[in-house]
Amino acid sequence: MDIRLATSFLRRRLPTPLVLASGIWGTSATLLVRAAQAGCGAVTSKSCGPEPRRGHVNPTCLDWGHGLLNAIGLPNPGAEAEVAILAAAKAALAPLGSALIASFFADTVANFGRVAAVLAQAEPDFLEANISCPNVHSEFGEPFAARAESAAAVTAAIKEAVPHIPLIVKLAPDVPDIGRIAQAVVAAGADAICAINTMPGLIIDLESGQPILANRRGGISGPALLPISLRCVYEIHQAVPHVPIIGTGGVTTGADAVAMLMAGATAVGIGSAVYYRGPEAITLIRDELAAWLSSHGYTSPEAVRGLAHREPVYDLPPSPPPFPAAHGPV
Amino acid sequence: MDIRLATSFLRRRLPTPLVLASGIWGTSATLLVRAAQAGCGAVTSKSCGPEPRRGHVNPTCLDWGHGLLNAIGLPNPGAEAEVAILAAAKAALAPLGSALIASFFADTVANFGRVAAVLAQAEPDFLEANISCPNVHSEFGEPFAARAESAAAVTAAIKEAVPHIPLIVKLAPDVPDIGRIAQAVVAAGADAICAINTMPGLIIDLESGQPILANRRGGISGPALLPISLRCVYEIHQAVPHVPIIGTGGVTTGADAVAMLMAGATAVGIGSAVYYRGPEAITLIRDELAAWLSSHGYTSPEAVRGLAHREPVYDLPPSPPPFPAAHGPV
Amino acid sequence: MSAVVLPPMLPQATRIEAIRTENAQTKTLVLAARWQAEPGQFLLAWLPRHDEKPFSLVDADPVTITVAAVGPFTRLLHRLQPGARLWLRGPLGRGFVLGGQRPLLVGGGYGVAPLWFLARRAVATGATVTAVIGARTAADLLFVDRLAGLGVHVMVTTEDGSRGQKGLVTDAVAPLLAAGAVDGLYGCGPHGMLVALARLAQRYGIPAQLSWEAYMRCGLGLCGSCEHAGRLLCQEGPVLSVPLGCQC
Amino acid sequence: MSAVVLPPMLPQATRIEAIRTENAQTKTLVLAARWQAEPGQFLLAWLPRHDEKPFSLVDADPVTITVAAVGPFTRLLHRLQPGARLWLRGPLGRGFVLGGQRPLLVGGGYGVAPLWFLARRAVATGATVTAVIGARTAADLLFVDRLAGLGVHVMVTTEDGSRGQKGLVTDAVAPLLAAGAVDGLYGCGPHGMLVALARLAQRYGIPAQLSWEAYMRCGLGLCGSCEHAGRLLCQEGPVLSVPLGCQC
Ligand SMILES: Cc1cc2nc3c(=O)[nH]c(=O)nc-3n(C[C@H](O)[C@H](O)[C@H](O)COP(=O)(O)OP(=O)(O)OC[C@H]3O[C@@H](n4cnc5c(N)ncnc54)[C@H](O)[C@@H]3O)c2cc1C
Ligand SMILES: Cc1cc2nc3c(=O)[nH]c(=O)nc-3n(C[C@H](O)[C@H](O)[C@H](O)COP(=O)(O)OP(=O)(O)OC[C@H]3O[C@@H](n4cnc5c(N)ncnc54)[C@H](O)[C@@H]3O)c2cc1C
Ligand SMILES: Cc1cc2nc3c(=O)[nH]c(=O)nc-3n(C[C@H](O)[C@H](O)[C@H](O)COP(=O)(O)O)c2cc1C
Ligand SMILES: Cc1cc2nc3c(=O)[nH]c(=O)nc-3n(C[C@H](O)[C@H](O)[C@H](O)COP(=O)(O)O)c2cc1C
Ligand code: FES
Ligand code: FES
Repeated sequence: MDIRLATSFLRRRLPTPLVLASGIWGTSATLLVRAAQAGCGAVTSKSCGPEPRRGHVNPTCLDWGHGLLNAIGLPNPGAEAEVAILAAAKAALAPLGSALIASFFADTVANFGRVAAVLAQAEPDFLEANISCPNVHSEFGEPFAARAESAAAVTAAIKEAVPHIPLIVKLAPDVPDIGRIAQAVVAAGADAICAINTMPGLIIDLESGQPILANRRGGISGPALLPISLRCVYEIHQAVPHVPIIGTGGVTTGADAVAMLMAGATAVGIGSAVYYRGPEAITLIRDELAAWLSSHGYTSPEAVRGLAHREPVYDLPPSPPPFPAAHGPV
Repeated sequence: MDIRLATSFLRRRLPTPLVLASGIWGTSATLLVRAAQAGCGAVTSKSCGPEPRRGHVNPTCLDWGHGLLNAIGLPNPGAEAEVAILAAAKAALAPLGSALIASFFADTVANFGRVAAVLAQAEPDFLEANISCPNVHSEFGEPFAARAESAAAVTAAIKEAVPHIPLIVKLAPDVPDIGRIAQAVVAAGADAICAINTMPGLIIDLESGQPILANRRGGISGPALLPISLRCVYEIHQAVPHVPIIGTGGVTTGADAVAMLMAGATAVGIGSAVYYRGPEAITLIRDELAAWLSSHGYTSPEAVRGLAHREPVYDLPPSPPPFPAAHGPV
Repeated sequence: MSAVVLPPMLPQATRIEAIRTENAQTKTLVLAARWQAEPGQFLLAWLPRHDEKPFSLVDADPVTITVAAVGPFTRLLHRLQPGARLWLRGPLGRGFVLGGQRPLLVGGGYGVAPLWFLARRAVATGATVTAVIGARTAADLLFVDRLAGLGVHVMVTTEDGSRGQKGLVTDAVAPLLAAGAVDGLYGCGPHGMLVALARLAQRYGIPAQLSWEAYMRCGLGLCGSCEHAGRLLCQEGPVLSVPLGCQC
Repeated sequence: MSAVVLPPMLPQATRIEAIRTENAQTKTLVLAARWQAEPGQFLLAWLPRHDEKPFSLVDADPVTITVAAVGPFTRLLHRLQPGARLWLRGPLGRGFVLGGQRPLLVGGGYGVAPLWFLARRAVATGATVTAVIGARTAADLLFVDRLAGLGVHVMVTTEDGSRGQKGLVTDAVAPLLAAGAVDGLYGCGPHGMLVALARLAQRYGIPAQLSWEAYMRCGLGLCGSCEHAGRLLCQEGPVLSVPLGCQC
């Protein structure tokens, strides 16, 4: 069966639904282009902020067996310098047809707007507001993604500063109701959602009794994150059915990408997979996705999108489970 | 080296720091006693509610490769009937010296107090308020553990109804600031914290395109949860340093238990491990914990508790990382 | 930091290859899956968004189950045609462990299903196999002729006497045990029958292995729903030894 | 649903077994760990709550590193005594791949460390090994005598002429390449030296493998911090081939 992986995201054509996740490779035009050549229909730059940042001392990233834990600390050259990187990437990506997503963060609501305005000079295809990095907590207090109110305030400020570039807002998993937060940012003007950022965690070295990351806590990514990201995407799709979602978190195989589409994602983020399977991961996942779709008689990613929300019904409902015996089992 | 695993928890002596987690085996006196005989210093009964509940239709529990996902749906015989199970367990546990923790939930703040008062008839050593089960969401709205205010309200109602039995409040990981919630429940009268309940997740079957659990979403437990539970325990210990914590989540080996103690836990919950390593898991973990402590020159679990919070200092601070190059690397 | 993880055990989609009608309320489904398993082990069969239920293995290669239509899920299974999809988890639990040379197999209702699997294994080892098969009426009997065809000495009891001895399986089992005609008892069927068999086995000091049923939820040995006498049937059963603990 | 997971790669605590002072600012640490690794691969050394930094393997069995004290972390390493603990992740990255029979090894500063490892491998294969070792002064030279003792033809350059030829390593390398005396170039040292070597190798059409440095963060090929010419040194390096892509 002949597969078209091309996907329409906010009316922009992406050669494939795969998106290089922010913070993975996205520190230079060279690496952004490499990801596009490997099979990403869109590539996201490393989040940049208002001022240059050094990031955290090492260790900043660990493999704990079922996933990764990182606290890189958002090192970046600052928005002004970032513009050159983005402009170079935009030009180099044009012949490949892949879209450029410019990711950024800030310390205040107003600064989100200012940084967006600076990055807009490079004319990225999309802006992505990282309001969810768990690793700059102590510095900025609770991430803006933690509450619907703060998430909406940031969104509104960015849309006011840069109304003409579609805005993706990236949400965090460590909230009790991500659907409500998605509704709030959409109401405030977000054009799309990226879900999810990493889940805060901690790993301790027994011999020293110390947290291993210099930042102590970090964000969990990789395989352990997949059921969390699937659940978040599923709930966001229920909450804002018509808003496109970049489903990111733990996607390591083509099968994982299929699950993410079924949960309701329009595009699928790729991050830690390039550690687990090497730089070839992007191409492998693209080919596995195409192979799965064709072997199951689907001609495009759209064909499976949101499938998990269309449930079969039976004329015979299942029996309710029995009440537990009052005095425990025999 | 000779090890004493005996641990003091809220002035109650526990033969070991291992605690059978609620919902694991705790449906009968027989199984609670079996867990104590295997090596649990305290055993927690299955959460019970105001009325008998059937729980969810199957599938209710899955192994997805890096952890489990469950939505059993809190089946229970109801508080009135539960009293008989608890009373039988209390009597049978006495000769073993293991403590009985009675877990319960309710649909309203007032009912938490009522259920506590009913269970108090069985005179359990501790009450554990499960305000964090992610699998009854649709029915009760957001879990009470989602907000500091609701968590505190439940705690206060229980303490008012049953002032004389020490209260453990069990928190959820899907919140942006678990430390603040811990402070709120302690301020409202909680004597100890159990952290954590499962992390909400979703697993989809690709062949049907459907969520596998009948309840669709479920709670992640097992190995994938460990860094999340360690981080939560670490943050709670920072927020309420003098409050004992039962550290629960992903503990599968003695080494995992050591890490949990170092993060600040006084006792360590055991749940999914009895699937991963079979019913012998409790005894294996107890022996591995004792062996690790003695091979490292420690004579008791207390000796390592909170170690991760006592950090070495160096007279030469590390160099700050460099600023990223303005135009990306060479 | 955790070391111990098993391979994922999610339901695997398979197809129905063949269907045989055993009697008015019972069908046997042959599935397009090949496992290694022991008689007495079971699987969980799932229909997406409906229910997931346990069934004893009648064969592992190809995976085969015999299903009595007693409610919604089993009725849906009876509606499925060859080629239809069914999702499986398994093999689960602990099965029968053959010991001795003169096993007695005692089955009631669809409880005969795992015994038919066990009989084939026993005959293959050259054992002298006796089976007592019970049901309400002749029409409800299962596997009687196939067991006989295997060379098993089959005795039948029906409650209405429409075939074989009139009465319950225990009426036929007691004399066999008394006569010392067998050296091990392997039973599967309704709860009451198993309780009676356990009593008989202990009275005559014959080692027994009985396959029990309970409502299963997690299927992983966690939730306690399937407890029987302190054992978790989904993980440590469904076959338990009498007296408990001994593996005859 | 994800299939692919590597074994955990957390820092492993080990102890310093022996320490040798190489020169005023350089010490070699022999550690109580035994790995399988290639010359050119590196490890990450961690001191809890301080920092974690990369060092080339001088030997894998036992794990050995040579450390120049240039700042806080390396100064702390210099203070450690035998028996002290150090935490390691590794071996990481891709090392040198020996090809040809007349390798030329070119090292500057502590860049000689991985070449001393490579030289032992090359000599063991019976290759005719030439080495050009450079430093600022005679006092800064490393491994010269040990390389000679191995039977390697060693040429020395110092910037102040205090030993060997006065000048830079490239002054000694160019004539060797021009004369076609070697069939492969293997270099490690300061950035400027590597750039010059790459130019020479391409001019004389000799395949080269150069070990580059960059500030490393994740060490897992994710963050982009260690990028050199589009390659991630922590995962695809630190050794890269000239021309890029060719594995000579
Ligand atoms: C370990 C194990 C092995 C099993 N092996 C088999 C097997 O090989 N073949 C088979 O047909 N069934 C077997 N069962 C029973 C089977 O799982 C149930 O019959 C099935 O779950 C019924 O589901 P349902 O939705 O069709 O009926 P439900 O609505 O769940 O039950 C319908 C009615 O039948 C009653 N009922 C439930 N189970 C049984 C039963 N086993 N016998 C009689 N009445 C019952 C219920 O109490 C209810 O009143 C096994 C059960 C266990 C625990
Ligand atoms: C792949 C790789 C392999 C390496 N192998 C070795 C090795 O085998 N032996 C070894 O001693 N070092 C090696 N290094 C360099 C080593 O990692 C650094 O010297 C070390 O990180 C310095 O840490 P610090 O805190 O002591 O000094 P920092 O405070 O980090 O640096 C102190 C000063 O020295 C400068 N500096 C940093 N690195 C170097 C350097 N390599 N040479 C000169 N000046 C430097 C810094 O710019 C700063 O000005 C290697 C680096 C990489 C990337
Ligand atoms: C090393 C590393 C650095 C990251 N940096 C960023 C970042 O700068 N901005 C951001 O929004 N997300 C960042 N993330 C989160 C990823 O974009 C992604 O949301 C997360 O890793 C989950 O996807 P994965 O499991 O496929 O890696 C980073 C993740 C990793 C592992
Ligand atoms: C099958 C199952 C049932 C559970 N039931 C309950 C429950 O009734 N009440 C409760 O507070 N927690 C319940 N939990 C959560 C556990 O008590 C524990 O917090 C969680 O599983 C994390 O620990 P683990 O990784 O060691 O399993 C249940 C967990 C599982 C796997
Ligand atoms: S069904 Fe849950 S323990 Fe057996
Ligand atoms: S250090 Fe992060 S990619 Fe190499």
